[in-house]
Amino acid sequence: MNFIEMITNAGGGHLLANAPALVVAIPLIAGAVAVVLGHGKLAWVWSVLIALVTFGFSLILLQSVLGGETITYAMGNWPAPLGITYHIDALNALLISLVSAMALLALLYGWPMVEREIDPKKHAMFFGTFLLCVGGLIGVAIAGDAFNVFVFLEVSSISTYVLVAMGAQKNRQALTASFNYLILGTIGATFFVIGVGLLYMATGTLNMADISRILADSEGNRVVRAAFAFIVIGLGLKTAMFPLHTWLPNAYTFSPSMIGVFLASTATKVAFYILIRFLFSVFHAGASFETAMFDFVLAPMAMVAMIVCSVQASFQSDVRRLLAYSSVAQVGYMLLGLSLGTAAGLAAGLLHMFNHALMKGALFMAVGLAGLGLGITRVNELRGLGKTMPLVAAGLTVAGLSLIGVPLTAGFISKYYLVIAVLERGWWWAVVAIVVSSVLAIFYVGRMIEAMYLQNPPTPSAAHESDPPIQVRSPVLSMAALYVLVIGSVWFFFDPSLPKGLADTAAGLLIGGGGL
Amino acid sequence: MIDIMPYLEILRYVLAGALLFGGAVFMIIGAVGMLRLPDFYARIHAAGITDTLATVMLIAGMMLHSGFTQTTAKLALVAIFLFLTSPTATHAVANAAHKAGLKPRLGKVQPPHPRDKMKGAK
Amino acid sequence: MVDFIVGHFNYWVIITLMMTGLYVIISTGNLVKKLVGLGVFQTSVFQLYITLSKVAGGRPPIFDKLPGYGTETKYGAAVDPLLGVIYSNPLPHVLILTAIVVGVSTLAVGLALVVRIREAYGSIEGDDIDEAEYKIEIASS
Amino acid sequence: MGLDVSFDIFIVIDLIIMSMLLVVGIALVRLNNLFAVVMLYGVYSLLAAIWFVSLDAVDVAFTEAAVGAGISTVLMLGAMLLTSREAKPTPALRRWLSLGVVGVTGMALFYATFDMPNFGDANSPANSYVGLQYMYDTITEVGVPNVVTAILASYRAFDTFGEVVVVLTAGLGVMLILGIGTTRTRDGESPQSGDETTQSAPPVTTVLATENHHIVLQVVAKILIPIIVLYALYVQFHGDYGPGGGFQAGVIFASAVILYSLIFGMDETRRAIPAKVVQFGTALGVLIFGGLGLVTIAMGGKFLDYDVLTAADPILGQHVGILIIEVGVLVTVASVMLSIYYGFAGRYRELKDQDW
Repeated sequence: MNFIEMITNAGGGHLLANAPALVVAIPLIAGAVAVVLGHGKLAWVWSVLIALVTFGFSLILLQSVLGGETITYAMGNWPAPLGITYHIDALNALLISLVSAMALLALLYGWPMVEREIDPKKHAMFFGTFLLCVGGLIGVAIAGDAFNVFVFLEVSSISTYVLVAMGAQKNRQALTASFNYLILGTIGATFFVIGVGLLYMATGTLNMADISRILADSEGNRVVRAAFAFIVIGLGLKTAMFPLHTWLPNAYTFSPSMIGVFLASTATKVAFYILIRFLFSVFHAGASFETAMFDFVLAPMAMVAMIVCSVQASFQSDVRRLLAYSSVAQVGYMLLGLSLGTAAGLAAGLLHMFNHALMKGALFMAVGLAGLGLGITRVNELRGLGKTMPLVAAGLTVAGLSLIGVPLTAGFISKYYLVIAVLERGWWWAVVAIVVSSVLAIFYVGRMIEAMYLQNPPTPSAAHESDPPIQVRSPVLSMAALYVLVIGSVWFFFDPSLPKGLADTAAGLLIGGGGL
Repeated sequence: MIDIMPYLEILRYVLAGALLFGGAVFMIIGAVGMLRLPDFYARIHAAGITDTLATVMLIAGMMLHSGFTQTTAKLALVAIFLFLTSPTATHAVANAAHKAGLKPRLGKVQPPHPRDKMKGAK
Repeated sequence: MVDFIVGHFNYWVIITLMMTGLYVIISTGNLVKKLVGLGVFQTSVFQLYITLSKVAGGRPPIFDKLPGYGTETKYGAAVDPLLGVIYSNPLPHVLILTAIVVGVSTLAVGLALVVRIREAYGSIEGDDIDEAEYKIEIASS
Repeated sequence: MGLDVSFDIFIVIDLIIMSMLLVVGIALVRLNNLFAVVMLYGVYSLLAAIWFVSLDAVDVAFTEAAVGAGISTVLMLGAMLLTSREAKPTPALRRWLSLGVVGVTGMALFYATFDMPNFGDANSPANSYVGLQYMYDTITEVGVPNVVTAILASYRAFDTFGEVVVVLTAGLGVMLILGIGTTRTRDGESPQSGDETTQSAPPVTTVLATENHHIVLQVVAKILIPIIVLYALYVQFHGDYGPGGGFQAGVIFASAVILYSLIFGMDETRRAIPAKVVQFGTALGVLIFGGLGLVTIAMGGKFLDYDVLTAADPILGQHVGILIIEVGVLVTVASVMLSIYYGFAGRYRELKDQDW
């Protein structure tokens, strides 16, 4: 084969046909390249470039599944049960785009933070690890093979532990946070492996579509039920499902700012996605065992999470920890949608997942910028931010309102659909839980807004005389990234057709016939 | 002339069995020694039996058992490797103990271990 | 009945071992011992996969001699066409090879964290660390 | 289905090893001396490896022995030397709580065992569907006698790619968390004896090397290290035909270097293999592996589709592909193991005699 032919091959539709593999392989390979590059800023530019390319490929995938089609890609050209396949449909195309877009935004946002928080000698390896994390998350989202999910779950998890630990330069608690995350995350992954092993024992295959087909034919036996329980608990740990969420608050609070943004908007979402994929596509949600699990375990836990963690958020003094507890509460909303077991509920849960990624990303970005400019970490230190950093405060406010679910923000849309789905099922008590949780959200977001706009900025004390308190630098790129998300949080109120359409298509596929 | 080969073959298996059995016996003796001997330096001798004599006997037995095959060649290599490493490892362990100031037990009266002494103080 | 017990004994032992590992992880406050427990837990899961792959009277899934490829013949059970041997199932072996590597990677990162935690706090007992942080929290507020 | 006699003996062996594993596992729970716990973990891994051999999983046994009983134990010992020796006993309340959690989990699994296939059942779904298909297809499609290698490096090569990336991540993680190539003493540690030595304490390995006690070790090591490297290469290139492959070879290669460093000192080792080279190597393996994937795409195939590598003979293409990715695995694994070792060794203060 001559060189010119190779180029033409590579340049044409062939490249697009290989997009599913490339969207994962490119960040992973580029992560290794970033390590070789060595130079910090260069590695950052390289990472941005790669994130852009990855985002491009994910848009290609999104484009090709908009109409409800599915793509199957066989790795190494080995057919399904023998080889590893990738499976892309409306459900995960949305998620892949979300992850790659958030990676891009986090990178654009993150340079000033990284410059300040990470030792310059470690920048190249830091960005390398970040790219590996992105590749791992996309790999989980796209995989059609149960064991491959585990491998990429570990790629993303191990890199996440490392990235969280990098906050140690700021605060040594990052180390213990990372260690606890490592222990619980590994227990979760191991439970997942046990579940996959039991599934393999019962079906003899690892391909998710194949498992689904075999399980549909046979009556579920005890092995399959145990597999179900282990997979739910394992992925529940990664999703921060209510009693299993203890790793999350510290991990989000003490990680470097850029990582906090990225994790808050992607990591639990990917785990949530793979949970949905297993619950609805691999197992069949109709089985009585599963329905019982949904009604009596998942739904109550979701509601407890919504209320308890909102209360906990209200009492936090650290802004990022407040947001982290709120994240666990928001996972509760998503799980509530899932546990309804109806297409409407699932769609609402997915929509909320999307919207929550936008607003939580924006909130963490705004807090990070406030921290960069004024060294703010606590809620009471936010006072007067409306005057000292008006743009950041405005972004924080809009995203916060979206978190509450105020009309004119995207958060309203998903909560609205969730309430409708819950009422369809006749669970009026779940509506009560949603309302209570939203009121609590008003309280904890209100604390921040009140501090920012109704209190006066602190007068520069003698100790901080040397710092420039008012003329804080707000890096342009970081602000731009923040406002992309803030505008997104408003935009998807007026035009929710893209995420809503995809969520509906995905829910239809999942409820309809497995969707694999 | 008597065909000697079948007898040799039988003898080979008998010898192999004897060697394997002997190796196993020495292994057990070594293990008992590890448990029963009074102090570290004495125990090293017991460990030395399992490391060298027992292992070599076992390998020799296995070589005889497998006959003239690739396995025998591999076993021979393993034997050479063990011949080099086992004594060295024992030496390193004894040396480390010596450097750490561990004294052999000489008389009948054993001075209390520092750790036990501390326990008594509490 | 005997068949059932002999056929399931391995599973029960493996489950016990798994739970031993899990117990060590949850119960101990010592970070190194936690990681040891994690190792035991994971190793037992590997055993679950491997016990699954055993076929009675089987051999390791490595062909002694490679038959000429390109022939169209399909063979009965997992039997080497030249030797007529049963082989054990290779797929779980492959999965566990991957899982072992993933396990040691996690362990390395975990131990690195332990070393840093010890440097930062002077202890590797979870309780001591929590106490130290609690004191700081009280002092700052 | 009756079991044949050899299987009966096999079951006896199985029972013995299983009981030994149980004893070690329970001892692990009860002991609080970390040194004993770590050594027992090594024993546990080694027993597991032996058990894997008896269950025909020779590749797994090889890896478990090299990783579980080798690298993991060494890493744990290293971390333990840097931290402390004794674990605090668990408070009773936590013990009962943990027992509850473990009990529930165990019951769930125990409940599942009643529908599990018998041990050794050839007709269980696991052993009769995809796993069996590999045995049929490997001969004609990949042409490698070791079916495990064929699956690992070809059918499920993408898993292996993920695995290599995990290894790279771990290497990066240790380098980011502990640093690489720096020797530093612990700060904030009150030196109990010899205040002058702690200021500029060389790594422990250097201290060992300067003592003439080690002349025996040095002579033997000089003979052994080349043999170990040779053996690593054998394991690497014989992986198609017998147990072995890039991962095991990488670990063995790294252990040769670690042995060298233990006996001749860290500084010597850094001179021979500088930290920069190790760092580059960690990435290089992934680049080789991933690069091959990109090449196969450029040549008109799918990611890691080795058939396209040689137009005429797909089997030859498979061989070439497996060879290349195994080299990638070797490079990354060996480098990462070394980088982890450098990371830990760089943290050692001088070991005092009372530390032993």
